[in-house]
Amino acid sequence: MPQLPGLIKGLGVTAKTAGRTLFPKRGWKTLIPAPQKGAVTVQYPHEKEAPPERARGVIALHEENCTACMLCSRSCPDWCIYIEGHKVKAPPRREGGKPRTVNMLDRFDIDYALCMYCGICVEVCPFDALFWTPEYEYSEPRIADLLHDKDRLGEWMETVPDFLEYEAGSEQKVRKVPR
Amino acid sequence: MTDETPPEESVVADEKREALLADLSEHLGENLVESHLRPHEDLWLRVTSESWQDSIRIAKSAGFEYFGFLSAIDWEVAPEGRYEDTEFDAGLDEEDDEPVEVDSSTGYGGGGTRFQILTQLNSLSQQIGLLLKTDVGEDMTIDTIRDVFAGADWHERETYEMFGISFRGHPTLQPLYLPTEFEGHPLRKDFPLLARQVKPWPGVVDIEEIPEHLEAQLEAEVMAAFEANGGAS
Amino acid sequence: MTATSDREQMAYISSQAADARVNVELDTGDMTLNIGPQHPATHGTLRIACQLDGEQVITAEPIMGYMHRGYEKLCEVRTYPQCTTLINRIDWLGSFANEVPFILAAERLMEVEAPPRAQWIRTILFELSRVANLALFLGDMGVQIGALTPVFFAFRDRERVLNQIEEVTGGRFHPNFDRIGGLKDDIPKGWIEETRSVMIKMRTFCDEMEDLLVGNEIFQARCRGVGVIPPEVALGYGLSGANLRASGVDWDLRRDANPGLAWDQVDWRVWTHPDGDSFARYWVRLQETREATHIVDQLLDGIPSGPIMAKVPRIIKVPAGEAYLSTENPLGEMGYYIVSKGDLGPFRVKIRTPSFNNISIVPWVMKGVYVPDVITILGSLYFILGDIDR
Amino acid sequence: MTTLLALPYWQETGIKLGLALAIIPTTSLILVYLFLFKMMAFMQSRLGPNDTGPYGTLQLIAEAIKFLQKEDIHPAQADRRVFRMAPVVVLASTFLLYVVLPAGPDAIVQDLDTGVFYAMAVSSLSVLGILMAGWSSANKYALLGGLRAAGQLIAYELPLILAVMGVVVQAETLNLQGIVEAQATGEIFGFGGIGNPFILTQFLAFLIFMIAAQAELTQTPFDMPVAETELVGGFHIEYTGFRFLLFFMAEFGTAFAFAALASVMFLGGWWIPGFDVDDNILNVLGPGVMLGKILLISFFIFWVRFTYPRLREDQLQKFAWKVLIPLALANIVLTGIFKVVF
Repeated sequence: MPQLPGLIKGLGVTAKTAGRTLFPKRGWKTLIPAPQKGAVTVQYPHEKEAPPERARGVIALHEENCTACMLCSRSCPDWCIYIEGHKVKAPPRREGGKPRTVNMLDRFDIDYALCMYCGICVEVCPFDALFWTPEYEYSEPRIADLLHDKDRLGEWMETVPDFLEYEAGSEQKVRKVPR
Repeated sequence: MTDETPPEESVVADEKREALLADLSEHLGENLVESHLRPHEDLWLRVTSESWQDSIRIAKSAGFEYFGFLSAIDWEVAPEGRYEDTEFDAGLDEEDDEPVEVDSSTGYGGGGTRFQILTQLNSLSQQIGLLLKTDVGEDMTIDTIRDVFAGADWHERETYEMFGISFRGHPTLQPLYLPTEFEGHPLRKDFPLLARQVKPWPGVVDIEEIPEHLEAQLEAEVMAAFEANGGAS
Repeated sequence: MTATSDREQMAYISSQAADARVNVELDTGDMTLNIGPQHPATHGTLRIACQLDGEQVITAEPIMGYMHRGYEKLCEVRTYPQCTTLINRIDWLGSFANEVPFILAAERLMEVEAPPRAQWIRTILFELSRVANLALFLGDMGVQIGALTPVFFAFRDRERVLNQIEEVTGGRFHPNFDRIGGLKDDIPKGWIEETRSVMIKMRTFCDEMEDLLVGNEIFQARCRGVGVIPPEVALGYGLSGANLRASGVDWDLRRDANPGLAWDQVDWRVWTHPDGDSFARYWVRLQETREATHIVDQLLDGIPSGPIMAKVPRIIKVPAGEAYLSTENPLGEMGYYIVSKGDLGPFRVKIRTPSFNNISIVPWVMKGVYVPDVITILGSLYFILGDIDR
Repeated sequence: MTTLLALPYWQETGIKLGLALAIIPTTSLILVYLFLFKMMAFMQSRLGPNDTGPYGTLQLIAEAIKFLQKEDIHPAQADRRVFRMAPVVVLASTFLLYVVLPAGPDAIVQDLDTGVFYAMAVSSLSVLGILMAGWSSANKYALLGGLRAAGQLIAYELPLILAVMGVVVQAETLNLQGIVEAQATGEIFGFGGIGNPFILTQFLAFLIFMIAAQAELTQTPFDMPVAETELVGGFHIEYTGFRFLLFFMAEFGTAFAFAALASVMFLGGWWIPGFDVDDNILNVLGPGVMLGKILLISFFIFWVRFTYPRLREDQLQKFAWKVLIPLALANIVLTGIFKVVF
């Protein structure tokens, strides 16, 4: 078979794509144009693409688990986590025990203007206090508002998705999100 | 002359690189100062700075005709570390409380000067890489190898602006990245990293302790609440 | 006199002679044209100062540094895990591939080895970044020489690959997923099947590009014989990746210096092209993209089970020593020379990026070409600004 | 020919002038929306503008308002007077082109006897405007773009005219209405059922005309004068706001006009093949028929534009002088021979 000239082939590719975009439906509906369905773009403010569960959108803080151990702040490459705390006395765990000294979190700020979304803080946290959530809509007109305090970070907690199950052959344990 | 680290444990000897080392030391002769071999990984050769260009030429004629990169190393220890808290910086952790001794040696192949030039060449036929080093003396000048490997042109310019090492015979030794009015050589260890200097390390903050005079009082309050609750926290 | 400068001189003399002929008749002055730093063809902030005679380039000198971020310096004040997140941003299109050589070099110094499952997943993600990166090139090359549509196809289909990467790593461009001793996490359920279907789509994309561009006579007229780089020049300038292979040098670090990833477990071939022109570079990259999808397919079939993390201390201190390790990244050979002094962070990191070497040939290859060819050559050399400037 | 409405001369002229003034924005709007926005989007798996108005139809109006709001900037070194005049000259060329385009037996602004000649002459005026824009912008990219445009438009004017010559020889008239008539009444080897659209007998001329028109319109694959990825917009790099809008409108207005010329000369213009319709009805239906044919031809123009890469300037010149012009000349000779023999 003689080769079609590349110029014609090229026209064919674009025409085919246009056809697929305009008439994505199959079967008897073939001739109904439905570009909304055929196009790959997502009409952002009207419809939203759901990011995958593991997407690093914003960091949520589970305050009860935080012991203000400073590990996240110290391992942050951008120095964008600010923690302040003080020690308080807490009741003993069981009857007859002595009162314990625990750390109380006063301030836990993440400056998202500086954050580079590496996730090291979430990883080093030994007490499961930090989680990624795929939420991404928190832009601010003023850069200073990107500094999220611990209440704001706590609000993200309800958007944290469950950890995904693993593919066969994995030896990892599926972690649980504290609710 | 050659200080070859014998393969530790029962590693299979790296015959390919050993043969290469023998071959090259014969070719380089007096030029070769020291060598180091990590079996199955890499081979380092340190040559005299006077013979830098010649040694590269010899290496090229020995089959190393694929240029990798050229750069320099500043062996001085940075005065400010990582600009973090010193204890944490020194690598303290729970297991060992001893701060790690900062090593002041000058890496594989040794060296007597603060700055060293480092270049990497590859041999396609032998499928092997070679790292060549040389010391940079007080005059901070070394021969260019641009005539041997045209690709070294930009690498030398980069090294020139980042470390302040001049290359004798390089026709266009101008800054590559930095603006012309920039002062200083950023990759030298004593060049301060402003981004880290203008801001205190947030990790240095300590948890506020309970004031001693309040401790007993707080403890009593907590216990009272605890008992009032019927022992449930 | 070496072959390089010989050829260089010949090219220069011939271009000068051509100029002289024109100049005698018309006595035209030269014009300096700054292509960039804000120019669509430099996709980033590269500036090429061209000395023009009419539309013919007499000299072209790339001027860069507009995006220099000093990563080598920044690495010196960071710990090893913190470096990983930084070097993600060097070649932002081949994100995961950036991390691998650094981690492997650190692993070499620590003398740990990641378990096989981690190595396989690393290889898969590496090849996926290659597909994502090269797919964009395949489309972008079209837009460089005036075809509007291919780049949209590229963005459309690259998105599918990026989604796959994001589903595992959580980051589309900056995965930060590789760890010394293994990986951060395992792959989620159902991912293998999805990736397979994406790979089929990517092969269709390659076919489309073949019909839309490679076979197109105009594309061939624009690319064939433009920016020819002979193999010995390519080696002298340290060109790597598809640029080197398009000059007929059969050299691929995946095959020739495999640092332990799973490439030797699958059946694939290295593509070369004898011509060394812009068309050859495009063609080699197209074949490589297709080959990468086949590699991924084969790897997906045989992921071994087991842990994904070797035993490493929680706080990573790399023993003193030096190591240079490079891998065949989408753009070419990317290597890290790490000098460690037994600290938490590296003492010195030299980042050998492919684009830096690839672009350093620009002054040589652009003598005597026309202004439109400048764009063709730049496009076909394929650089990422972050990869040049670091 | 009978006139539909018997109007005094000044009223008729007024209506025609008003229509002609309105037609450039309208036509460019149609082309931009249909092809640049929608067809291109579908060819690239996108949706295109779809928020402004139903299916995004009002997008271009929004864009036009955006351009009108923008500041009118002159480069400091620019030759101000020439810089300001350039877009007007380009638009004027487009505007003048519409004068002779027939949309019906009487729906024509001015039925010139030398219509084809006039159209070709007027269309090459635009190169003057482009040169002016390129020169006066005091920008090297604009200068290169302007010079490329000049070289290219001159090179392609020739095959364009030579291709048209074939049609003129066959129709035996330079009048555009006459060419339509000739197609309506013509017959191919004795078969007159569908008349003789010249695309059938003059297919080579049609191809050459379309290729040359593509170059004349600076559409891909011949868009080096604008060449976004090399010259960043070429001759109109320094234009903003309203003046850029003029260039933009002229570009698509001219595309429409050339599609109209092609449909008049090769597809029979306002005439409906195979139907013998009364002139008065044709005066009403004609514009619609014409629009259909124009859209068909513009579809091809833009299809090619969205698919192909662009040639290099020297390749383009070679193509014009070494391929197109000899072919066009051969076409004239062949047409002449056939004209004499049959």
